[in-house]
Order: sequence, then structure tokens, then C-alpha cells
Amino acid sequence: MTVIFGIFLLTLLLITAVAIVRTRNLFVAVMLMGIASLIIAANFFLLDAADVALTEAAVGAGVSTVLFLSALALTSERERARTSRKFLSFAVVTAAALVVIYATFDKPQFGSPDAPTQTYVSPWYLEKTPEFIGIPNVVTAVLGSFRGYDTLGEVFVVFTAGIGVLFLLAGAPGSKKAPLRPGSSVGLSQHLIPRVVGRLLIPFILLFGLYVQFHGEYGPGGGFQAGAIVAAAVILYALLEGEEKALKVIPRRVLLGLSAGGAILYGGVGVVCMLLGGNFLDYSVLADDPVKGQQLGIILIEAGVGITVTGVLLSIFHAFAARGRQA
Amino acid sequence: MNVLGIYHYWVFAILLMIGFYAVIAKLNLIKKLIGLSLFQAAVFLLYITMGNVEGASAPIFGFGAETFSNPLPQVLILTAIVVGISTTALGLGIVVRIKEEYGSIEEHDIQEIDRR
Amino acid sequence: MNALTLHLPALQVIVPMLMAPFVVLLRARSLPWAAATATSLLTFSIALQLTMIVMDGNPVSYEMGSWVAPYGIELQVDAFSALVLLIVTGASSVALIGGRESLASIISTDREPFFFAAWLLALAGMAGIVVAADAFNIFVFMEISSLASYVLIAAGPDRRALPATFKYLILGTIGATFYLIGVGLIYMMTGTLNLGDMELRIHEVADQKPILAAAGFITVGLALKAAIFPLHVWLPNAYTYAPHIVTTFLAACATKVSLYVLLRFDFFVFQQNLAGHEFQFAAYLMPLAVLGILVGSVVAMFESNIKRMLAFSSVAQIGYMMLGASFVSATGLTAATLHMFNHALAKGGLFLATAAIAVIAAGCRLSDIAGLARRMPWTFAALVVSGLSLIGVPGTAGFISKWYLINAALELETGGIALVALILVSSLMAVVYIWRIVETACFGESVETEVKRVPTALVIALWAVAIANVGFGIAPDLPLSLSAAAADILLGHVR
Amino acid sequence: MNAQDAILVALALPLVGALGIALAGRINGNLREAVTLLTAGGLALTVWQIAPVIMSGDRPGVTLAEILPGLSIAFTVEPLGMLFAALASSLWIINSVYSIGYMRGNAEKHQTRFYVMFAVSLAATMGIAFAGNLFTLFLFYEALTLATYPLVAHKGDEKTIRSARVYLGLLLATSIGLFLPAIIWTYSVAGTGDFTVGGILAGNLQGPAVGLLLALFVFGIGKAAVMPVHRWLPAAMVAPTPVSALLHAVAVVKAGVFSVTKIIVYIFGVDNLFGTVGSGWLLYAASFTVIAASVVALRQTNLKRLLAYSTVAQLSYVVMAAAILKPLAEIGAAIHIVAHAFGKITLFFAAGAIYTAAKKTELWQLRGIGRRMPITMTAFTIGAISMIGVPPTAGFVSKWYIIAGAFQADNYFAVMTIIASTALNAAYFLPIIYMAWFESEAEPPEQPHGEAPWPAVLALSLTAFLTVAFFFFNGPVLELERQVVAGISP
Amino acid sequence: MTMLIDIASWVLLALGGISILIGGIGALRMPDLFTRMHAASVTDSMGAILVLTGIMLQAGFSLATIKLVAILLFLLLTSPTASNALAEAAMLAGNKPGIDTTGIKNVSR
Repeated sequence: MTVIFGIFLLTLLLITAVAIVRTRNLFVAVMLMGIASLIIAANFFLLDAADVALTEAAVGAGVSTVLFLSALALTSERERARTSRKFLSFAVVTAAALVVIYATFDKPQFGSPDAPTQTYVSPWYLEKTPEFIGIPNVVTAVLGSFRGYDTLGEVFVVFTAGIGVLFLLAGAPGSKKAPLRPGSSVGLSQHLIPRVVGRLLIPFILLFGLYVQFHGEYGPGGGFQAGAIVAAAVILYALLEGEEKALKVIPRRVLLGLSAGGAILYGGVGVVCMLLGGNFLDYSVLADDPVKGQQLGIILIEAGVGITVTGVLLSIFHAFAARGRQA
Repeated sequence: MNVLGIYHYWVFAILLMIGFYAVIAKLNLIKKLIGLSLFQAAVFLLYITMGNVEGASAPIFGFGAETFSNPLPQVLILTAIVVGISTTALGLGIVVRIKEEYGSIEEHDIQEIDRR
Repeated sequence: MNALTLHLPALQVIVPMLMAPFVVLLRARSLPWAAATATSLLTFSIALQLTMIVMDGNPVSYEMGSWVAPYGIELQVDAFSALVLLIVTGASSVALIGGRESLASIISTDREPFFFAAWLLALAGMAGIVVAADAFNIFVFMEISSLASYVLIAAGPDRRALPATFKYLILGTIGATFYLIGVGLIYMMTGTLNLGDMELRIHEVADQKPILAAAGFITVGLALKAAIFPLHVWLPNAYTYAPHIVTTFLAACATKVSLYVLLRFDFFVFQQNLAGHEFQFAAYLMPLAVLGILVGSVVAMFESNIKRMLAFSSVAQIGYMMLGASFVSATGLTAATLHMFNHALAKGGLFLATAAIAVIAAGCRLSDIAGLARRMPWTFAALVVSGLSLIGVPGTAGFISKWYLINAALELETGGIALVALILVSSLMAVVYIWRIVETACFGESVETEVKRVPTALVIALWAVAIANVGFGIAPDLPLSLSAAAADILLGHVR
Repeated sequence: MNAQDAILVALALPLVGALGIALAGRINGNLREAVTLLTAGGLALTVWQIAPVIMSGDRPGVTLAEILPGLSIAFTVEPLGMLFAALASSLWIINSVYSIGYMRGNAEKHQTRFYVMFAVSLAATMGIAFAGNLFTLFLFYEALTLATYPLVAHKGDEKTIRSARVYLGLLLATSIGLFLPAIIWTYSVAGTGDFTVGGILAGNLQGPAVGLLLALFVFGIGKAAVMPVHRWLPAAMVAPTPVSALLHAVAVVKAGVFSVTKIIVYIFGVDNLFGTVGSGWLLYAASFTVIAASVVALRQTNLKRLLAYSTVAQLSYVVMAAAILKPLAEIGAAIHIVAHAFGKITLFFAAGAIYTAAKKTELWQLRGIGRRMPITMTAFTIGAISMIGVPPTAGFVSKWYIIAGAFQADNYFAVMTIIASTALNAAYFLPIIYMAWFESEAEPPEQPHGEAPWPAVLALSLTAFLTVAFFFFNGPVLELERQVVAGISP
Repeated sequence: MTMLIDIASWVLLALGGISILIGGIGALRMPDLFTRMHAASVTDSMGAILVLTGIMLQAGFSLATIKLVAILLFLLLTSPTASNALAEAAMLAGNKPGIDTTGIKNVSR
């Protein structure tokens, strides 16, 4: 049964991808991107990757669509020229395809339990998580503790993107040659129904965001997804009520503080572990009982991740929106 | 059962090529960024297909399942998704600045304006 | 080994990385610059300490979160990584010390915290890559350093910096994703991400096809990031339109870090495991290196903008490093690693000199710098010294690595003489394009614009690099012993 | 101060002097000239102090820095180097006196840079003279090229820059393109590059490879101006005369020829080179250069270009003498370095004096100038006679030894070349002397002029006196040279 | 008893599937924006209710059922708002609902 469902989803994905590349109207392309992300998320769920499915849905479909749309609001919506250097790109693409096909020849059987990946490192994780960390969600355990350094690096990737966009778009809008299209700073204020429903929904979305944040140990969830959801809630509020009011709720300085604070919290936890005698990011020294220490550590770093992701996504959104208003 | 496996890898290959083609051939900068995110989405698919164990459930204890799929690729992909979105965000920031400075986000227009 | 030195490998990365969020929060006039320079110097001192520990050849490893190697992430520092660490942290410190005024003139005060935070993140990213011993961890830190360098380059005053950054972003991300596909394929076949572990388990793998494909993907991905010849298209524009101080920093170390990862992967993981891998290395990369040297030098000869000329010369110099590595011999590898160090010195000096010239001259075109030698003799003298080191005149650092490169070429039984001829011809081409700068600066008649003074910090930094160029030319034992040890380590895994 | 310190002082003094000149230049002209003379005098004194140590047969050496195992910057003084260093340092004093007069007379600009670069070039020359191995020789050889470039491009106008570019391009191209590979080949074959009596390539290089390596060396050392690579010498004529005098009599050219001789004697070893077939071509190449350059000199109308081509010819004399590979010929080569130096510097000083006083550069303008500038023209005549090799002058002594060497090797081709070139020298020098003394002036010059400024006249009369004096008192120089050839079988 | 629940849920699921299918076909065939939106909203409301109740029957009294109820409520709240906002935006953007595009004389003149 799942075989048919899997094939259906993948074919749908391919069709959407081709549609994205062929369509001339960028707005349609972005919408199709959202749909493609959802299909990939569904597929991930099929492949028993619940955490990744949630992330792909929240970050891939939610946030990237918002980013693309806010960028489209500031630039042109239609793609003028068709394509250039067709032949060269086809040649390069087919070459890369051949290498990929060559790689798929004698690959381990799909889903076979005795493939090298399943027999070497991952069984250790599956056994040792209850013993060392004692939380049900192994993915969060590996993400937070066994490979915590990766996640630290990744929080700083988000932080870099945040300060990068702020550096590019903050401050004077530079030489004003191109008249940008007027942004929707006033929001859909004259639309009564969305505002009413919005005002009703936003608290629940925020609640759900917090649920995902602290539910990370027990089920699919964690800092990134929670950050994306909370950011989505505030962006919805900004869209409904207008950007100034959203800024009044969380001013720019606080956003910057959030982005930096989350990263510092995560790094700080690591440094504290060093001071307490363990290696960097070794949470077992945080409490007398190592397992408690690990759990405490994971909760703290997940909070750090959530804070940074929220701060960064909101600052990026405000940077794009502010750019539109100054036109 | 192997049909789904082979199909997964083929979809990964085709999606990779579609994304790669869009990045190279398309002239519109935003279309390039969309191509780039497709290109990265394909790689995520490859990793997760690798980690899947037939008949197993998500690696979360307490739901009565005994065989689990591989947690490691899922952790890697969690990171890779966020890295992908950060690159796209920065790329969009640059595209907006290019639009302000050059008035257009088509690659050949920019080159022509530079040549003038 | 007191308590602190135990954590050195971790400190090397987290010190600059954790300082970045603090720098973002600083608001005062040039406080972010001061904080960034202090952190950069601290990172340089950590690198020095690490070099002292690692000098006698045994590597230092550090488990993150004290999880044992293949399960947790492990950091490993050996002679080769110590050398590259010195280059990265040294280049950043010198560029920052010399660059205050020139950066302050480009970046407005409210954007300054972001710029210097991005600078520290670039530094942390590169240190992270050099120190990491885990394949996926290298990818994450590669992304941090790339994103940060996109921000640094986009800070360029000229509007053409933006399309250049965009092209660099697209090509850099494609390179990183190729690398990710390669790592994925290897993980699929061996089940581990730790480099040392990978090396042990690869030859147990029955079918080699995915591993060869993975080697292909990783080599192409890293070649794109390291701007090896046919994939270097992003480098000239990015270096030309970035702020001068950023170009000094990136030219000295950005591409070398990717080259470092390429060499570690090719010599540690793939080398003896894959049948015929030597052939793959020598057959494919050597012709590319040779082409890179020729094309880079020729285009640099006819280029009128100084920075673009030096950018193309960087492409040629990377060709030298690849050439040295593709001999797969002890002297060849020593030449490659030593040239990373010497090129960082020479190119850093030249770009610092362009930064000083840009303070006085109208722009970076050759016509703008006519007759400048008389008005800024000290900068001009330092430019000549760095130029000579780039050419490889004896008595300067560049000569030592050229000397080893030529000896390595002579050891080759086939085609050695031709390669020596190539190296000498390209050195002559280097003479031509360096002398074009010197000649126009020396003899053109300068239009007397109002006299602006070159900031003293920049002149001091410039002269420090110039003296280092000559110093390491006369007494090259520090970099030489490091690169010799690096060559043994790299080759150690081959036999 | 023992010999080792003397070597280091001889290297450091000109550099310190250069710094002193640069500082003094800021204050005023006289102080700058005083510092130059002081440095020149000091250098001559230090170098002359080493002479007795070498005469007694001792070979002092010092290693400055050990860059790589087997590759070091080391200095050892042997008779050839001693001779060249003494010659260069003493002539620098006279040259400085002369350039004070010349620079004042022509009111040239950038004089400070001129004197600074002069001192730096002399430091490089000392380095070449005392070089202990091929690497150090190459290091200072390159330094000399770079130091003399600003001197050649002194005027700074378009024509000078173009010819300076030719000057630099050719010298750098030959040194990096040919000289460096030769050195690397020697290092890889012989394992070391040190100059040792009897040569280091004795055992490990056979057959045609020797000839090829010799060719790489000779054509690599562009400064020796053997025919195809000689074009930089006439191009450097755009430089002011004291530079031409320094370049074409004392430092640059002599460095080239000195290096060729030193490599033949101390790297190849005269004995084992004599036997091999590979070395024969050098003699023919040198002879061809002598004849061809003299013929070209015949057709020149500009005085300085004539002297340039005559220098090319005289240099190949030395190379030819060295190529005869006989002890007497080697002595002749060394002495010719000295004789040619004295003769040619006098001629250049005279040409400079004529230019300063009468602004005349073409030969036909010199008609009847003897009466107006008697001292300059007598010095010019002595110099010319020395070039031809007439008895009372130094030129005769060196030509005598070269011919004796040729007879010793019963190499009649060499004898024929020397005789032919003597005739050619006479053919292009004597008409000038006749025109200057015995013809009356075509049209009186615009403003009547006497001699050049007194320092210039003093300098050129001094060198003229030296040219004649060397004929009578060449004892110590001969003794020095005998030690060089002591080991070589007749 | 369980047999009865299963049959009921299958029936509900089938009906839900059909209504979604109808909504999809409607969205394709309808001429302009507003009629398409009308057809699409059929899937949102009718389809959602049927499918979700069908699954609820399958799940029986457990945590999953409560979650399903929450989803149902959320969907019923948001999808009409979304289509309303979409319609307003379309009006704002200027394309008026063309009444007589179908060729039938507009009766309510």
C-alpha cells in the first residue's frame, strides 16, 4: 500500500519541480515551491523521518515561502528572458546525471536492515540513548548531545544569515535608483474577517510553537521547528495588523538581542560544561546525575536554538518589509 | 519491494538535475535561487532514503515499535535544511540589493548595465 | 598539559565563534573593530600554542561532548592543520590591524557590528573546517565561513560587488552541495562520518562504484570552492570588488582551506583505498593545475585593474599548489603546503599595498597609480618586496617553495623538465605583471591631488608582512618543518 | 679586524652608506657627496685590508645564513674575487668624484636617489665578488640587476623607460630563464654549489651535457654580454655617464665576466673542461662576438654607443681568454678585467666631460676639440691606446698574456682573432683621435667652453695615470693571479 | 460492533474522497477565479469533515481522536477565512467577478 502512495507522491513531486522550472510567473513558482516542500515533507513522513518532515513543512513550506514572497514584493514578479546557454547547461546536467546514475549501480538494497548505515553507528545510538540520555526521541538526543557540535555550528549558520541580511538591508537603502513597489505596511487592516480570525488564532499558534519547543524530547519537535512556528505566528500578526504594530510588540533591538542571545546561550552551555570539568558540550557534568545533566543540557540548547531561529527569521522579515516601506 | 528503492534514487537523480539545470540555465536571479533550493531538496531526499529501514517506525521510543529507522541521516538533514534556508535568505537579501542598485534582476541586464 | 591546553582545539573554534554574537551587540564607534582584532589576536595565539604542541608530529584529538570518536564528533589537529591555522589566523589578525581606517571609510557605523561579527564568523568557520575530523562537520563549518565571506564581499563600496557576491554564492552553494552528496554516498557505503574511521572501512566495501562517484563529487565540489582552474570563474570579480582589507584576508586563506580539505580527503580517505587513485590524481588534477598556472599568469599580464590582476595571479598560484600536490611525492607535498604559507604572505602583502594605494589614488586601475612611488615610498617599497616574493626571487619566501617545487618536478622521471620550464616561464610572467605595477607607479607623472596620509597602522602591518616575506625567505625553518611534517602525514596514509 | 669581519663590513658598509646618503640627501647636496666619498673610501680601505691575507695564500670564509640543508648564503674570498672587489671599490671612489662634477655640471634631478642606488649597487657587487657558492652569486647577481634599474631609468622620460625595460627584461629573462636552471642542474648533479679549487663537476657530468650546462651558464649570465644576449648594453646608454662608467667599466659588466670566469675555474675546473668537446664552442662564440661587436662599433656615430659596442667586444676578450683554458690565458683574462676597467672608465669619463662642457655626443662634432679641452682629450687618447693595446698602457700587458696563453695552447684561431680585433680597435679609435687633435673646428660652438668642471677633469686624469701606471707596477696583481692558476697544468 | 464502526468509517472516507475529487475537478473546469474558489472550498469544508470523522471512527477513544478533533476545528476556522482573504485580495487586485462571461443573459438586471 505504501509503495503505491510513495510512487504517487514522488511522481507528483517531479511534476511540480518541472512546473516550477518552466513557469514564467515567479509568484506561481514560489507557490509551487511551497507545494513541493509539503510533498517532500509527506514523503519524509512516509520514510519514517517524523522530525525531518515537521522541519521541512515548517521551515521549507512556511518560512521559505514567506521569504520568497517578501523578496518578490520588492522585485519584479515576471521572469522576462527565457533561458540562455541552453546547450551548455544540458551538457553539464547530463554529465552530472550520468555520474549520479553510475553511483546508484550497486547501492545497498533500499530499506534493507543490514545495509552498512544500519549496522555500524546507528544501532549504538539506538541502544545508548535510553542508557546515557534517557529521552524517547533518539533524533533529538543525537541532534542535541551526541552531535551537539553540529547543531551549534548550524545555529551559527542561521545567525550568520541573520546578520548578513541585516547588514545588507539595514541602514540607508543606498542609491535609490529603482523605484520599488509599495510594501503592505498598512496590512490588511481594512479586512475585518482575517483580523478577527487572526486575533483568535495567533495565541494558539504561539502555544503550539511552545509545545513543539519543549516536546522535542518525547516526540518530533525541537528548536528549529518551534522557532519557525513562533516566527510564523508573529509574521501573521504583522501581516494582519501592519508592520509597525508588530515592531511595537517585538522591537528591532530585542530581535537582535534574541538572535545573539540564543547563540550565546547555546555556546554558554558548552563553555559551562568545560568549566565544570567535562569536554566542550558534555552535559553530563551539568547535574550530579549524568542522565539528568544530559536532559537539562538538551532542554537548554533546544531553547537557545528556538530563540535564535525566532529572532533571526523575524529580523529578516522586518528587514525585507522595512525595505519595501522606504520606497 | 525494490521498485520503490530504485524509484527513490531515480527521483533523487532527476530532481537534482532539474534543480541544477534551473540554476545554470535560468537568467532570473530568483529563479536561480529556487533552482538551488530544489537542488538541495534532492540531496535531502537521498539522505533520508538511505536512512529508511523497511517495516520500521520513526526512532522514537515509547510507541511500541521495536525496529527503528536510522536517526543519523535525519539529524544531518535537519541541519542541512536550515543551512539551505539560510543560504536562500542571504541570496534573497542580495537579490533585493541588486534590484535597488541595477533596477533589474535578470543576469544579462546586469552585465549589460555594468558594461555601459 | 595543564587544564587549558587540553581544550585548545575546541577553544580555537569557539573563541571567535562565541565572540561574534557579543560583537553584534556592541554599539560604540569603533568598538566592534577593537573587539574583532582582540579576538583575532587571541585566536592567533591559540594557533601558535597548538603549533608548539603539534610540532613534534603526534596529532592532538579532542572529543566533543566526550563521546568516543565514530559516535560523537572528534576534532583533530596535526602539523598540516597547524600550518593552515597559522595562515588563517595570521592573515585575519594582520588584515584587521592594518584595516581600521580603510574599513571605517567603507562601512557606516550602524552596520559596523554586523560586518565585524561576519568577519569573526568567517574566521571561526575556517578554523572549524581545519580542526574538524568529521566529514559532515566540515560541511557545516564550510557553510558558516562561506555565508560570512559572502557578507564580507557584499560590503564592497562598488555596486558591482553585489552580482559578484551572488555568483560566488550560487557557485559556492553548488560546491558545498556536491561535497554533501559525496559525503552522503560514502556514508551510505561505510556507515560512518569520522574521517579516520572512513579511511579504515572503505577498503572493506565490496563494490567501489559509489565510492568512486563520491570521490568525484567531493573533488569537484572542493575544486569549485578552492577556485581550481576551470571552476575559478567566481574568484576574479569577488576579489576585485570586495573591500581591499577583505580581499587581503580572503585571498590569503579562503581558497587554501578548501584545498586543505581536498588534500585531506584525497590523501587520507581515498588514497590507498581506491585502485588507481594516484592515476586519477595525477592524470586529472595535474593538467588542470598546469592550465591554471598558464591561463592565470597570461590573463594577469594583460589586466589593467590591479586587484583583478592579483586575483588572476591567485588562480595561477593555486595552480602551483595543485601541481605540487599532484606529484604525490614527499617533496611535491612539502612544496604544495609550503606554497600555501608563502603565497598567503606574498599575496597578503600585495593586497595590503593596494589598500594603502587606494587611500591616496583615485582607484585601482594602473592609470590611477601613475607616479605614486615618490609620494608613498614606504608602501611602494613594501609592494616591491611582496612582489618579489610572489615572483620567487631568491632571498624571499616565495623562492623556497618554488625551489622545492622545481626539485619535486625534477624527481619525476617523465616530463620533469617540461614542468620546470613551465614553472620558470610562469615566474617570468609574474615578473611582467608585477613590474607593470612598479613601473607605472615609479615613472608615471602623478597628478598632485590633495595629500592624504596612509594610516600608520596600515603601513606597519604592510611592513610586518614584507619583513616576514624576507624573514621566512632567509630562515624558513618554522613553515618548512611544519610542511615537511604535513607531507609525511599525508603520505603516511598512502603507503 | 680579521678577514671574516672585513668581508661582512665590506658588504654592510655600502648599505649603511646608502642609508646615510638618503638621510644626508634630505639636508643638502654637499653633505650627501661627503658621505658618498666617505663610504667609498671606507670600502676601499676594508677591501684593501683583505689583500695581504689572500696574498699569503689564506682563503677566509664566513657563512651568513643556512637557508636549506646544502643551500646557504656563504662568502669565501679567493684571488679572482679579491681582484674584482679591489678594482670595483677603488674605481668607485674615482667614479664618485667624477659624478659630483658631472651631476653638478648637468644639474640632474633626483641626485639623492642616484647616489643611494650607486651605494646599493656597490654592495651587490661586493656580494658577487665574495660569493662562496652559486646560490649567493645568483642572489647578489639579481640584487645588482634590480639596484641598477633605477640608475638606468634615471631620466624618467619615455625613451629611457623603454630602453630600461629592455635592459631589465633581458637581464631578468636570461637570469631566471637560463642561469637559475643551470644552478639547479648543478646543485642536483653535484650536490653542492660551493666554489672549490679544481671544480665540482669533475666526476659527475660527462659528454655533451657539460657543453649544454656551460652554454646555459654563459648565456644565462646576461651581464657577460656574449653576442645574442648583449642587446641590453647599448640600450643602457640612455643612463647618465657616471652610471655608464660604473656599469660598463666597473660593476655590472665586470660582474658578468667575473662570474663566467669563476664558474669556469671553480665549478667546471679548467683541466677537465679542457679535454671535453663541449667547451670548444665557447671560444668560437666569444671570438664571433669580438669581431662582430667591433665591426658594429665601426659604423656608430654616437660616441657613447661606440664605447658600448667596444665594451661588448672587450668583454668577449675576457671570455675568450678564459675559454683558451691555459694558465697564462687565465692570467691574461684576469688582467684584462683590470686593464679594460681602467681604459674604458677613462674613455667614458672623457665622453661625459665632453657632453657636460660642450653638449656634444656625435663623433663629427668632435672635430678640433683637442685644442679646447686638452686634458680630457689626452686622457681619451691614453684610454684609446690602452684599448688597442699599444705598449706603455695596461691594455698591452693583458693582450700580451692572452696571446702567450693562446700560443701555450697552440690555439692559432685565438691568436688570429686577437690580431684582427686589435686592427679593428685601431680602425675605430684612431680617426677620433686624429679628428680631435689635427682637424680645425667646422663652426665655432655657440658659447666658448673650456674644460669640464674640475672634479670631472681630476677623475679622468687620475684614471688615465692609472692606465699607464698599471703597465709598470702590475707585480702584486700578477702574483695574485698566479695563485689562481697554481693548480692548473700548463 | 467493531464491524459496524469499520463499515461506517469506510463509507465516510469514501464519501470524503469523492467530494475532494469533485472539488478538484471543479477547480479545473470553472472559468474564472471566483467560481474556482467556490469549487475549491467544497474540498475544504465537505471533504475535510467527512475524511476526519472517518479517521476518528477508526482511531476510537484515544489521544489521537482529540488531536483529530482539534485539527477539524482548526480547519473549519481557517479555510473559510483563507478563501475570504483570497477573494478580498482578488477584488483589491482588480479582477471583478465577470457575471455574464457564461453567455447567459444576466437575469437580475
